Amino acid sequence: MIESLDPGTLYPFGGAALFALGLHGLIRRRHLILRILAVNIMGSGVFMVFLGIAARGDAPPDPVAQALTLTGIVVAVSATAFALALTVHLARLTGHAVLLPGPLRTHRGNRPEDP
Amino acid sequence: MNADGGLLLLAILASSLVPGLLIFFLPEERHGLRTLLNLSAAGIKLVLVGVLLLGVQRGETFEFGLTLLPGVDFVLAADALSLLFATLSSILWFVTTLYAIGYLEGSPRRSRFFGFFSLCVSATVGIALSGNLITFVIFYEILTLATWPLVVHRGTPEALRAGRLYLAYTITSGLVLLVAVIALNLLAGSQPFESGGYLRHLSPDTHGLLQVIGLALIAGFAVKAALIPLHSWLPRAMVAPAPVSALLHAVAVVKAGAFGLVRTFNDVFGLELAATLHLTDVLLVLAALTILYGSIQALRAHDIKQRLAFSTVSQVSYIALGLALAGPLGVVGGLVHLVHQGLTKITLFFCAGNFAETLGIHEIREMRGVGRRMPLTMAAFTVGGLGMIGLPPLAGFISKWYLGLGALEGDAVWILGVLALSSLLNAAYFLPPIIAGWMAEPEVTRPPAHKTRFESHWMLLFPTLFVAVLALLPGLLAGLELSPLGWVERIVERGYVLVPGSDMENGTGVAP
Amino acid sequence: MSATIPESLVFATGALAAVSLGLPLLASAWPWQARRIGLLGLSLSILGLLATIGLFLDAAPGMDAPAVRVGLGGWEAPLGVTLHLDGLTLAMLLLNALVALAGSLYARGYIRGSAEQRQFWPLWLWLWGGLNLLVLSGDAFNLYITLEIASLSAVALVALTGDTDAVTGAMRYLLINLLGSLSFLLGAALLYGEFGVLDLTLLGELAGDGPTERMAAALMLGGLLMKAAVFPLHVWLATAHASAPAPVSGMLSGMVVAAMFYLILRLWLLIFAPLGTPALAVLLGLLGSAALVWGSLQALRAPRLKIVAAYSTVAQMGYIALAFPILILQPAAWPVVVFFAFAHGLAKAAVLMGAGTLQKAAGHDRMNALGPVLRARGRTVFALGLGGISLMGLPLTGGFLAKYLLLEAGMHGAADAPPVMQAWTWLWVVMVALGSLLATAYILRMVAPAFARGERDPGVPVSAGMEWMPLALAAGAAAMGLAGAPLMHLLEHTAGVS
Amino acid sequence: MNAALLAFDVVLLAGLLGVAWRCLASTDLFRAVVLFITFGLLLAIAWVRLEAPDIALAEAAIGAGITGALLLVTLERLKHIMNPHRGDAGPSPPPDPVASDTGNADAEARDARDPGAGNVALSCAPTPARGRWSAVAVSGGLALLLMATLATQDHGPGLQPAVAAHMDVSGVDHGITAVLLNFRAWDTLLELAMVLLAGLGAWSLGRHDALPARPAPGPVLPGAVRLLLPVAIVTGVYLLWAGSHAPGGAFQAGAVLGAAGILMSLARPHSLPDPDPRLLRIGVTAGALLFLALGLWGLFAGPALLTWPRNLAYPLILIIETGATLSIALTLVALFVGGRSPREDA
Repeated sequence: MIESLDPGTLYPFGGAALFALGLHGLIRRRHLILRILAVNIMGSGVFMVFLGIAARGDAPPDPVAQALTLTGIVVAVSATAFALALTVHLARLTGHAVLLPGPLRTHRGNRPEDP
Repeated sequence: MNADGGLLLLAILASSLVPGLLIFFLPEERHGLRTLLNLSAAGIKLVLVGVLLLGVQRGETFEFGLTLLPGVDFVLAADALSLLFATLSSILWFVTTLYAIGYLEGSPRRSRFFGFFSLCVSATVGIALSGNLITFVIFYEILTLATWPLVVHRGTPEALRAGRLYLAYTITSGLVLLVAVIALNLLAGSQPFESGGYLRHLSPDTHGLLQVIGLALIAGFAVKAALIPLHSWLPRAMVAPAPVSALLHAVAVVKAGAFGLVRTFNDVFGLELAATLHLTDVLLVLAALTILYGSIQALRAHDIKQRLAFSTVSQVSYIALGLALAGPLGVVGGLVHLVHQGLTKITLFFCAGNFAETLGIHEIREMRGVGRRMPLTMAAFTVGGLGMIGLPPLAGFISKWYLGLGALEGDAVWILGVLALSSLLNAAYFLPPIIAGWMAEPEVTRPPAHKTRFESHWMLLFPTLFVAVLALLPGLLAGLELSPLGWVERIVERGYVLVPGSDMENGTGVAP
Repeated sequence: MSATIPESLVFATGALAAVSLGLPLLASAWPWQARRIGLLGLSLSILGLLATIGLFLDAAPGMDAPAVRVGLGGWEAPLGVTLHLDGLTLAMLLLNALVALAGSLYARGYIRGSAEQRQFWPLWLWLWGGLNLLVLSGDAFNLYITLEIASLSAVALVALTGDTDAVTGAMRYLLINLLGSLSFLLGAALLYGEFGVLDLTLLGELAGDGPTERMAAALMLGGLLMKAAVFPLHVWLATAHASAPAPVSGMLSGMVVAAMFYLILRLWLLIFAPLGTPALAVLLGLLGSAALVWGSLQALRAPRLKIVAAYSTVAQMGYIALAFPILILQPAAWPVVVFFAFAHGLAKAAVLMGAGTLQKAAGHDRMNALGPVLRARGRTVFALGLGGISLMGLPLTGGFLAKYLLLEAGMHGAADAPPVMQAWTWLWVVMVALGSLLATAYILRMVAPAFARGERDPGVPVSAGMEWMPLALAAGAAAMGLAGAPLMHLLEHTAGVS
Repeated sequence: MNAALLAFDVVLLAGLLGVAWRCLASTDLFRAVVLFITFGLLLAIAWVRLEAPDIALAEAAIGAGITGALLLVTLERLKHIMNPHRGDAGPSPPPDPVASDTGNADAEARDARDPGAGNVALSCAPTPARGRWSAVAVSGGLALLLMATLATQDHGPGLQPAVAAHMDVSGVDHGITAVLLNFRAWDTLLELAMVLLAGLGAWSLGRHDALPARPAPGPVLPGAVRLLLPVAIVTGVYLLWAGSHAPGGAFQAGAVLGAAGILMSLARPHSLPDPDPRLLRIGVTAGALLFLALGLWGLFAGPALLTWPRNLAYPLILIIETGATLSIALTLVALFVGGRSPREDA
């Protein structure tokens, strides 16, 4: 039993848990910073699955899966950087960094410039 | 496929489509150019249809095909039946265009009006020339769309409401039609129209399904043909300008529905199969009820255009009735009424428009004594009204005569009663205004005609008189080979309409 | 490289990818000339694309491979990344190019003079190029990156107006995109774990209907459905699409959403087809039906023109979603997805850009006050109407062909299906018909004020491109009604179709 | 031995999950960010356990380092926006015509801006209880399904043998670099594009402002920077060069250089380096453009885009990596600084 639980088998489970945990945070939290962190934690979960897969078995680790993870991390940091910039931009416009549910003002049709 | 023939068919379509599109982009104030475009397009179409008529008479075939999707072909073809409709609509288009130019003089938005007007006629001619059911449905839907802007042209809330109702009815019916057509395509493949019906070759175990499809097709076409209970859009659509009413009632929309029934019964199912599946029975009952209902409603209407509208509801069902009788004489009656009703009803609408434009008359009771002020228009109205009643030797009589013979032939004697009752009702709602118009003393003093040389604007008067004469001729000259009756009889004789047990020797002998 | 794939096609595939990446790069480095780089490059690449289509159609009957597959760097799959070019790819590239070109010509006038002009063009080219690369990609991981490129540029473009709603919409759009992409990536990871390859074609050869495939399909297709705004994951769409600059709205509704469905279809055809079960069909059908009804009802009561158009996209995506349950019964019916994407792409871009023109002219797009400008701008109303006719699925437009195909496949499927599925399939057919009626109602809502009586006021003058491009796109949607056969011919040569 | 390692793995995973949970459940944003950085460092250890030192390096430098810096500066900006009158930690952001449009701020947001609450900008409302169980059911169910799938999965061979078989023709000695710059160079090129795009996106949102609320400009930071900068540059260059045969490479090197740049901009609060925006744009694009330009050779000479001639593979890869490193570093600094240069709109 213990023999079969090499890191390559164990860590993907952890990755799955992280992914689900991040999803939970993304659904439940409203503050944008927390939501962005949640997405990052989800991403880390995916990378953990990838790297776990790469390390499975007795062979040397799979460089392709590792390279994919590296690419993924860079893509994730790029997306995060942009998301943070957008958050600041939104906060400047609205005074807060919270995504509130429900339709926007314009959907209700009463824009401030309405006569 | 005949390449030249195909081009001729395309040219007939393009002769109104292209000017229509050009007119859209013409600045509003280019009246002269627009009129030139309109009239020359209508003229060119008449000439082209004439060429086609000669060609078909000589026995040439005309066909154009384009594959839209695998198994879905866009086919234009010309046979005698399509020419009957195409000729009628292109002649009436010419006249209506002239009338509309006069009618709308000085009103805004004419570019838009004439653009859609031309699209409408293109769609109608497309319907006439469709070579298979899917092509028919395509043009039928285009007709729906092109007519809507005309119905709402006045832009009043009432017009917009009428437009909504019109679209609700026609788009729904179009969907029913589309589903039925797709079902037919799955069952029998996309086949060209074939006199006697291409479905008769299918095995009897499909009959249950065919019955359902047939009912769907009847329901789909019944909306435009204004069969009850799907007619209520038509009286409401009377808010449109008079030329549009003429177009709806005589040239395009209602006729398209009726023509669709003709194609369904004759070229898709074949009358024999339709009778086997009891589709003719359904149509017969519907048509008879509509004839009576329309007449009664017309009697109750006090607005001239309302009365004419309900009269259309009633009269168009004669076409369906003729088909539903499923015998050669009945079919002759129905088909010839397609032409007769068109000419007669357009005369009446032109007159109504004339009264309204010149003297502001909208109600029946305002017609008292109008004959003194506008004798020519009133004469035309009289021709139309008497034609509708079916007074010999006017056109309406010939239709009713053949329908009556058809009823006897088809052992549906009760139809004679329907016809008689309908004629009585017709008389009851057309004779009073005619009598009042000629005989009664006017209630108000009308201004004399000092604006124009004639009793009304010449562009309103001349087309009216022209169609009145046209409405008069088919009855008077019914014996001629080139009269509508002669043409329809030849259609039936030559088997363009394949009637079960067709034996025209009996039929031709009884012409009056 | 299979010997029967001509060198010219291999070159063309690589060149399409290089141009799609190179132009945005050049425009990013030198945005002062980006508009010219964009228009010139876009026009040239449309020519190149048409040449490729010609080459492809000429070569395809003789090719023994179902698709042109180019191993980049000279490395074949599974080691390298492959580009994948077949009829389906070319059709989507064409749609993308047409919408992007029309949008570019439109944007010339729309964006001119604003401080964001310089920011707009590089991002616009990134969106266009990113979608091209997405469509060309044949590798699961590479698809993830292209998805991110396309969505990041789309989000930045949505936010560009700087309006509160636009930025809020962009934020929602970004979060849903990140979630969708990660879900997609996790699915790809599962597939890689089991099969050790990422190439879609190889995955298709190895995959069956095991648990990994099921889970991966749920993650990947679920992520894409989220990005495609399929009910009930559609909430973000209306905000994002309606508040973006008009050419961007057109591209988002016209192309970006369609690209997600393209990808769903691609994955389905190549990998997941064995997973088609009645339960899945019913689920997708219900989602599609709900989208159709809900989107239409929202479009019927939305207070702003662009929001009406955006909700109409939700409804129309319901149509595409409805194609999938039918596709499970009738595998041969898959081109209906492309027909819908094509017809909807052109028509919806026309409607949204037309709405943008009216918005610029009137200074707002509130439905209850648009009458005067609608009455004065016949050309734009004509574009809205013609595009609308295609959305309703009336003849003779691309939308009609799509609806015809869908109804035909549905009825055919219903006739052959087992009794349980028969009832469901008839329900889908009824929903398609109902959707057309609802579409008629909301299109009428857009267009009817133009025919009402009242004052006329053309508002602020707009550029020629803003006036003519919606019309050109609508005319394209209509012309597609006659081009069904060539498109079908192109789609015959698609990988994964037996 | 195995049992000890297993225990370590289990504890590490539990720690990761715990930190992630606390991070996401936090009502204090600063705390959440610190926990997230901790999470990143723990991840780096996990990557080492999974025999992925390259990724561990990247995680520490990029995942924890750069992301952490970006998160912290974002928090500073948010604080500044929400409490504009508190303190005077720098020039106020440029007036934004739309920024005053806060008319409909909802209750939650109003709470967040309550001026009496001091540092309240960095706190956020606790998660409402409503809908808790459905969210738990969704994410828990997903986790269970994923684990079940992973447990029943057949273990594919992976591509390790294929990579090993082609190492001799890849031009480099390190597997990951071979994959990144040769076998799957297309992915890497698009990834560079993605970094660039993030920068372009941030620029499109507006002009940059001076960094608010910097650490007080004491003697420590400039001194540290003076010491750290050369070290960072040397480390970066080493990582870049090492990438061809050992853990390291363009992205890690870029991250280190970027971090150096960020430090530098932090140390000089009142005079941000403001290079000619045209040069800056060329700088951030150059890496990807160079990559693509060299790759075009293969398009014309065959067999396909991004093919390196075998004997030139190593120098080409090194050139590309150098370009990529510089562009990445520049972009990361630009992202840290925020919006575009005001000179660009001139």
